Amino acid sequence: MGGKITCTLGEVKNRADFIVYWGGNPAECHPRHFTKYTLTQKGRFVPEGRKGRTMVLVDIRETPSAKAADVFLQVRPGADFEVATSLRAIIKGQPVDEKSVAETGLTVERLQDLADRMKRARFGVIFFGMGLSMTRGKHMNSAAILMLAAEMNAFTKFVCMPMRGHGNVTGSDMVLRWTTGYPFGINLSRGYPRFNPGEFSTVDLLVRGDNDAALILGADPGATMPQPGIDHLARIPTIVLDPKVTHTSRLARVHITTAVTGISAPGTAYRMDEIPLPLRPALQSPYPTDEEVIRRIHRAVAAKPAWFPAPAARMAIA
Amino acid sequence: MLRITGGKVHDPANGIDGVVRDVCIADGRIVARAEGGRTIDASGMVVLPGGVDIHTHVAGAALNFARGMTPENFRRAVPFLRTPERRAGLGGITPTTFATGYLYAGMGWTTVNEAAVPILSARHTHEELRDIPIVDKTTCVLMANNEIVLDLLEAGELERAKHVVAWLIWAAKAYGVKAVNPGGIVAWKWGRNANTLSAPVEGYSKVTPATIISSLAGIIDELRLPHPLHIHGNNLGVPGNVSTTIETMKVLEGRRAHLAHLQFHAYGGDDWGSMRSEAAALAEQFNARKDLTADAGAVLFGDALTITADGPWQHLLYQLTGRKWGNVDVENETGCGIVPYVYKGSSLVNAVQWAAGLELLLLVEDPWRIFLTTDHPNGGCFWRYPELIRLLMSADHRRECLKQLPAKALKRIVLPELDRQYTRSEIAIITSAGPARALGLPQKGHLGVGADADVALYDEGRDGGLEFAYPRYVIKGGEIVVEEGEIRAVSEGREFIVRPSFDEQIEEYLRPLFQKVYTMSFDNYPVEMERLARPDVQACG
Amino acid sequence: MQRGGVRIGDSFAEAFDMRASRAVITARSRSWALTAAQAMTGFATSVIGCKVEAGIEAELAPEGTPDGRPGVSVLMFGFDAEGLGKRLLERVGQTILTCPTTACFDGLPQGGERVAVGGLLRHFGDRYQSSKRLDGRRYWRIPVMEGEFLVEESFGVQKAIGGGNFLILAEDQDAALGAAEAAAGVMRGIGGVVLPFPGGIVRSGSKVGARNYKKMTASTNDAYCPTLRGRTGVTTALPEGVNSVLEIVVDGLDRGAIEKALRLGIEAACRPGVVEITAGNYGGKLGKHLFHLHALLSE
Amino acid sequence: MITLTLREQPPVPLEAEALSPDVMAALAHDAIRALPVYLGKRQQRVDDLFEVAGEASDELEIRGDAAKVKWIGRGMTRGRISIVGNAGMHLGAYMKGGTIEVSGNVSDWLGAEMSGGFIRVRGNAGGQVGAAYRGSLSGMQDGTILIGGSAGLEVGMRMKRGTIVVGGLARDFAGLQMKGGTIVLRGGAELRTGAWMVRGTIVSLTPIRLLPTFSYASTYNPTFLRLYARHLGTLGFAIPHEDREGAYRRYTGDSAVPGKGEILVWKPAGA
Repeated sequence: MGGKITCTLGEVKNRADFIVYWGGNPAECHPRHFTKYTLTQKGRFVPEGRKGRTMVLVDIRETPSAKAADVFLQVRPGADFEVATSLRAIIKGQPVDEKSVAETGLTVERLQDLADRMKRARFGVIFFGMGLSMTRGKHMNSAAILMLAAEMNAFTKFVCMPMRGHGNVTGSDMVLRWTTGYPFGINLSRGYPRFNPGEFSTVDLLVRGDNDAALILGADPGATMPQPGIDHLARIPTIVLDPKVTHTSRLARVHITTAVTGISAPGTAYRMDEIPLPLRPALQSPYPTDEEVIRRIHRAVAAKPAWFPAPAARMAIA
Repeated sequence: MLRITGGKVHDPANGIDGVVRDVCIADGRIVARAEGGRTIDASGMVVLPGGVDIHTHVAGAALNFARGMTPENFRRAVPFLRTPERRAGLGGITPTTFATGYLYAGMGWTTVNEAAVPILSARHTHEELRDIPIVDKTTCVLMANNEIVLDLLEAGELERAKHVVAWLIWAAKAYGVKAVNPGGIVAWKWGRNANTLSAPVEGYSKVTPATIISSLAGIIDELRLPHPLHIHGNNLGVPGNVSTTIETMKVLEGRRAHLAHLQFHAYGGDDWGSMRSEAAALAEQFNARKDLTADAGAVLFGDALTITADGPWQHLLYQLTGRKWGNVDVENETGCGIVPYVYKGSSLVNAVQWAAGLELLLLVEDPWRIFLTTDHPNGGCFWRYPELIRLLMSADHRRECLKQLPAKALKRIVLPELDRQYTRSEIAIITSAGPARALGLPQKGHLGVGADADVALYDEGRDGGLEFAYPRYVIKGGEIVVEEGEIRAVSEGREFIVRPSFDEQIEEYLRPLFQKVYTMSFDNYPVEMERLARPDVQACG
Repeated sequence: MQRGGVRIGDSFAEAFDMRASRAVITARSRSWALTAAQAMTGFATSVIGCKVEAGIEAELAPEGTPDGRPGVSVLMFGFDAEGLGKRLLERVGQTILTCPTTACFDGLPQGGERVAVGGLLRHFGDRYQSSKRLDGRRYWRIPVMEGEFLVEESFGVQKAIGGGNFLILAEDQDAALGAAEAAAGVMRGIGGVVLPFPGGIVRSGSKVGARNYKKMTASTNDAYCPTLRGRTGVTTALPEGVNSVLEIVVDGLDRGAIEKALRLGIEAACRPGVVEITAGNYGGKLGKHLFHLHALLSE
Repeated sequence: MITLTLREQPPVPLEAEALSPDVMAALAHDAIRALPVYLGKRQQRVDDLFEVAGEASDELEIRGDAAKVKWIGRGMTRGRISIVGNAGMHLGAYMKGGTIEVSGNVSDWLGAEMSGGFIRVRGNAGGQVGAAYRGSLSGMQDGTILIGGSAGLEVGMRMKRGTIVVGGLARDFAGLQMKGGTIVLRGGAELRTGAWMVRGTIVSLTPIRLLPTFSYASTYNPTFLRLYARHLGTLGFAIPHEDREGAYRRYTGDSAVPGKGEILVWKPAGA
């Protein structure tokens, strides 16, 4: 029923003898992943390095990462959920329908072979990328991988880890969790945090046009958002904080140039495995940091007549 | 300047037991007398030193992982609406940081010990602690599965191990050391466990859980940390584990140690069907060991969330509940498992657990050595402590609750025969004076001159035993933070840390090792002092 | 009192408190529903020897059944809910579960007490069974070779009355049987009652205990046996000219239904060749419910 | 009867859990007008946005385009709400009893985690009909949801009991992680129907694509379906069930769980 079985990257480096990349192209998107953590690294319990590890790539096309892989499974676009779900059945010795497996571009034999290899592993890991979470099925595709990894622990040690996009996505996720209890898709309009992806998540909010202002920090939705969302951003007062002019700044009312965090501004960045790294600025910047700007905006807002929710704003707990 | 007058003062550390006298406060501390300033008329109230929680999980990577896993708990949680004093937040099973401060203070607790910090993510833990207002904090770092330390023990290099441990404590900016399932997590990283104290740990030939426990306890004593080794023993939660617990106590012979959440280590029987409470036998052994302290880790019926560095136990629990399961293994150091759980009065196993916690609290004779905890959020939430206090203070209330248990359970426990009722002063000991002493915080847990002015005022005999649920006033560091039961002012808490002495050269030993086994650069590993909110370095020895 | 030239004895039928359940049996065809119902109500003439009394109450048109198939409603009578539950379980298990295309539903959803039927029969499904809940009622689907057997989780039980009766005293066997058949015919059409005996007719009326065999709890009703007229020790209850007697026994869900059945039955039985119609009783000492024939007929 | 007429569609979502018979049944006209609703973060009065007529009644009628009005009938236990027009998210969420009728379309989370009552939508519904909220162990516990038109993603996600009928096409993941109850898809569904289902029944009257983890069992007309046919027939939804019309192909799964759920796909005679 959900959950997540994972570890820090050092565990992969030191122990993993079986590595699956699913719906990602690390060779191009996370080039240092192979060398630093997973494949070629000599690990404490994998002294031979690359020779001591088996790599499997599951993807819809033969990317450069395929060359690095010992096994490449090419899945038809949009069939990841079917494949992962079939694997969940196969590792438990449950039946799957040959014909519909064939529709995924793979065969029961190949899946059985993968399942056997996974069970033979001492320490297995699955990295799954945007290719999964951004295609049809979205969070359920990720959920399928998470379940598969969790259930593999009935046979051997297995973990999994999402390959997040660029920027400090994990960082915002972490801070929101300890301050509001929820990782994203949060609404504070009733005076306390509420969570509902699909209702409160940014893209859905903008596409439905549910908000009447926007403050954009460390992101460029103007480049990635569906058109209706972009149109809405242009319609409402939008403020962008960014070191450079982005697609979003072009349609925003206000763009504030800020120092580049990590280069000319200090802070903390979280790795994909939720380990915090201190950022030590190497350069001076003429621009204020994001934090300074936000603090100043906050001070200005605080000077205005304050808004506080009435106790009645608390929804009865159902 | 503040004067609390007319209240019945319970200050067991100074031998004051319900005497009406003034408590005077100046500059955040208790003073002999205070001229001018505000006076609180405390007549009809009892006055206790602020509560000290010696074992809780309120911040850090694991807890934050759990938060992300359980939105359903937050939906059912009590919301904290934004007010001029308070920030928005959510209570519930794993409260958000701000809510955590409000809930502890709102109950009269003013110091908490976050009991499980991986060094690798200590920076994160401190970030969260900074956002827990009002209460002061200490932390324990996880060490009993640290492979660098274990390798040194394997090689018999105890002296170097000592310096490494000291360096690690300082690197994490921690206060104490916690040993969780010694050797078991190392084994779990291969999907196994460490069930026998005398058997070598998976991947080692000499090191056993026993050697880990005794060596670490020895090192902590040599480093003269204010708080002894904080131990979560092997075989937590498993029927028949009492033998492991008693063996652990033998291994600790001659050393100080604190045994965490003893209830989870007090079971007899061979399986879930035959499980029974062995609290009586355990308490008898424990009573004879003046060098040990323990906290109850009591269980309350209802929702909980098991979150522990004990990975294998969590996998078992996941298989038993078939619900959610989270697990994070931390390179070279530890791991952590998370499984939401509901304790049901109708369940034989849960009933035995519920009774075992109370039995320990009632059968351990010296209140200065057993403390009130639920191993929050494992056995129940910290904000339910008042329910626990009521159970300890009223044998009649316990009998009422016993009626709800399955008849079968009554044969597996001794609780029905126990008539002991805690006095208010004894409550003050197990919730404040005792844990403060065990943590080695001389400025906490009492109202003597020079102590931190952390004081809780409760209406005497308020609604049916729940008198400790709603303090009328809570004073933290001399500031009135709760007044008429409402959070009125929100102060920042301090963080107590220690700097045990170590040979600086140890870094030269660690640096190359680090590049080999870690994925973080050596220089990024230690937490910078400026990461901490109001750090307060305590002396060792 | 006279009816159609037949004397109505100034007597009363003595009946007893019982508990009843109603099973609605449906099947692919009317004939399979009937076959199942007949099997279920077989060997259920008297609680004394069969532990239960049962009969077919009515045939139901498709629109009158829960699943829209032809059906039959069956009434079963026992002394208490527990016993009745056991009998239901046995009979549904042995005669409905086994019978092609049938399904079995509770016909007394309002019944005060409830007894588990599908709730226990489901174990035949060996964990392959599954349940469905609709409109607050729960049904079990038990996989069988032919397909699926659908049976309701529990059946309602209500208070009922057993042992309503009357006796047809006739000149000869032909007249007695003709009158009894006519009576049973009309009574079968009445809702809320069943005639548990073969064809609805009893020829072996009984008395409590026995004169000569101490062990017998019931024995032949000598006072009404024409062949024993004049035998020493027998005080016959039969008027002159009566040479054959048949009894109609009726169990029903309530007093009203039994009264109606007795009235219509007696009226139908008043035919040439019938000398008198009277009723069997134990002097009112055993049963709670007395049906005075004169009162019945004068309504 | 109480009638609320929305003057104009609000610029941002309006949260209005006070729009429920449980809240209004005992209130006088002025009290109803003064009930709090939330326009974004601003607390407002019902009469700031609605024309209000009537008082103290179990019958509530809402008129106008309420597509951005959320939480109508939240946790209601009694009475009747009729919405002439559209309704926003969470309509009838946590509902325990009573009736909701909608003439237009509704948004996501219709009847989410409801435990009783009856909801009928003439138009289309959004996603997560009768579903569990994120993280919850189970969705609707009982009750009935009838949708005349189409439905969005994750219809009946983690539902435990009760009945959902979708007249038109349902999108992906209908019956996701279903634990019990019955979903009838008259217009079929897109992909991954019954994914990870543990128990329960999904009936599709049009052919659907099945996951590899469902296996064919047999073809028949289950007797229990006749009960549903009769029940839903009276509510205007016909379900075929006679041998002469055709029969259902029964698939069991999801073997990934492994689960003992069933998907019944109608196969007309001669097809």
